[in-house]
Amino acid sequence: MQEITYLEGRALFVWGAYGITVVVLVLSIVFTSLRKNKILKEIKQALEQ
Amino acid sequence: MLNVLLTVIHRDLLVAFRRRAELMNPVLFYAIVVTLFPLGVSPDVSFLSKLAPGVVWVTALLAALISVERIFKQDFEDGSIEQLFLSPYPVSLLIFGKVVAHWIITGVPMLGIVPIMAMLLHIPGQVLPVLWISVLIGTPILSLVGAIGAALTVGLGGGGMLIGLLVLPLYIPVLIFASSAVSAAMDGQAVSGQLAMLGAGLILALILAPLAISASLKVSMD
Amino acid sequence: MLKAHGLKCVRGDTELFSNLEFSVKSGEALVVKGDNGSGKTSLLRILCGFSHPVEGDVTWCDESIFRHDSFRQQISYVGHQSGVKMDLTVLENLSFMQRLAGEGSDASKLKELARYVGLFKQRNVLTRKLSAGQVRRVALAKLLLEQRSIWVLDEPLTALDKEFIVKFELDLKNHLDKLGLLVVTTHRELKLPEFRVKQITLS
Amino acid sequence: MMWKFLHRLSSLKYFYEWSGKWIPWLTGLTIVLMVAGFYWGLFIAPADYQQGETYRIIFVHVPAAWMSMFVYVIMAIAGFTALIWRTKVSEIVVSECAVIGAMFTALALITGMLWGKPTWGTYWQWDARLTSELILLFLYLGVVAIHSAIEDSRTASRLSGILAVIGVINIPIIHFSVTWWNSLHQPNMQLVSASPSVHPSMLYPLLVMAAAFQAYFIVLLIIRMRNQILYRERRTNWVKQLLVEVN
Repeated sequence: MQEITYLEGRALFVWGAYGITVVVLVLSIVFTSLRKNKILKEIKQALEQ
Repeated sequence: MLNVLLTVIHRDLLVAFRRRAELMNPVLFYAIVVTLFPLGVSPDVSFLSKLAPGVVWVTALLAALISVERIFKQDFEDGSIEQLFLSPYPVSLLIFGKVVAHWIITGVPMLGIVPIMAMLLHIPGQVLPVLWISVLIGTPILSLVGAIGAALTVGLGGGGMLIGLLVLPLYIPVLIFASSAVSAAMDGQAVSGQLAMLGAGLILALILAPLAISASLKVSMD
Repeated sequence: MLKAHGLKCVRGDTELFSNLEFSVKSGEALVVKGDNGSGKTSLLRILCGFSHPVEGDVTWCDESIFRHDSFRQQISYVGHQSGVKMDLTVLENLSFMQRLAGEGSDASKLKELARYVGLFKQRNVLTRKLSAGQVRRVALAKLLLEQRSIWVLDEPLTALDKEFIVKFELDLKNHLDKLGLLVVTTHRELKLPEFRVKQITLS
Repeated sequence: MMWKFLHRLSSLKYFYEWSGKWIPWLTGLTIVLMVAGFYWGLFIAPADYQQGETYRIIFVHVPAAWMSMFVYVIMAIAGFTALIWRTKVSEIVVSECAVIGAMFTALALITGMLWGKPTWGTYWQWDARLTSELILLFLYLGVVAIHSAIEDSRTASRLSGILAVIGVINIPIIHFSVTWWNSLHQPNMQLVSASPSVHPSMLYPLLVMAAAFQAYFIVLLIIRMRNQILYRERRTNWVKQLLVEVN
């Protein structure tokens, strides 16, 4: 396990790159579904008026 | 067909000449930017002349960017753009006339001021012809492509930097080939390759730009 | 014959009008009534083919105007904005209109037209310096210059004085007599021969 | 048959329902591919003899770069159809692809910089590919800017359709001129290219990752489009009826 974390001192960059990718991909899905609820709430309010 | 083109060019130049103050803007802009660079960077001759082609062409790009919005803005506000669409002549031809008028106002003065810029930036004399040719071929592309950006944003009000963002990627090949043509000439190398690419760019712009502009105007007017 | 089928127009979120039907024959006038913001201008712009309706279609001789390229060349349109360049003189504006309409330059005709609209004295004055009514006259002069079969006018009478309105109504009548077609929006009453006028109101 | 299907698909309501069915399957596929790709790329694939471990970044950098161009082509095609046939669905595809494309391009740039630091010693290097990627980002931001500048989304998507079509013509030109310009200024530096003739053991994880990104793109596009459809059609009764069912 030690070998993976060290990766000849470049672990920071490799894990950094993968980390950022995962974060960006996951966040965009999360934001999109949050937006969906916001839209649904908005439409519902408009309906109630 | 040709004389309606000349009519549009004549009208636009007439409108521009009526506002004499604005006519001087491009030339002033070139002069200001070119004098700022040596002050900002360093007056050392060899360094400056290496930088000079890029400075000249970045200035041309910026001058085109800020002046291109004017092509359609006023016509859009006073409703004369609609009259262009109602004329029996193809719209792209009339729009081409307007772009030529814009080029005459911004591009041609640059041709005039090129020797002064070259002097200020220590560009050697024998390179001047290449600089002239590159300006002659390059600036029409800037006007044509810039007009596409103007047509896209004319309906939006705050055109401003949006045109810059839209048009920047399209200006980059022009910047690359034009400034490298001049720097190649300064090193005594052959420049025909770069100028040929610029010429190809010009032909491409001449054919595609009017179509893109009339399409964008139709959508902006919707 | 200009016909509209089920026209619907939406601006932003508000629906201006929907399934609007009408038909206008040559020699007839369509007067569009409706208060401000009811979509009168949008309707006129759709008829000129400048903008597309959300639903429905407009046909000229049973062919959709959006595919019928030469349709637009038969229209003279005077909208809210005058369509006239403020930095040019009256004569320069008229000569540009003349060349744009493809009739070649004929200075005497322009002078005569300027006199007809009562701007002969001001013919070499910058349009910027004229009053709103005078600018309107320059814009309306285009109708007589181009002699096109379809006139689409958006509030043509604004800022015009009584005396010119009477003369202008006469021109409209002649246009209808020559089997021209007229679509106009107006707040003031237009004295036109009753049997030729159709009226629609946009709510 | 194909044409009829495409035509039916152009109606928002039908597209909304049709795409709804696909989302669970596609999400599952994306997750599987992502996990497989990550694991394969990070742990199983051998380190590159020249660059050592940093080489693993290409399993993320290259697919993101491929996607940034692929999404632009999709956007241009949708833009073209929006212009010619005015189909509503293709207009929505244009606006959503712009955001997703910008995301992929930014991702490719960031991972490119992270790859550059150990290899070149600096985060940013005016390398031909990175520069073209940066200009592509500006192209995307142009489309996104048009969409945020105009409220009426129909005109916005048609304008960005034109911009997308112009952009597609421009991408090869940019690529050529930047590569030519790059070779002009750095003829001597031995360029370690991000994907040399790739050894199979490295090619397969790369393909798996590319497929994972592809599936991800489709899922994200569908979800974003459904949001946009709900927003645009909020006045129609099929949306109101849908809402009644939801809560």
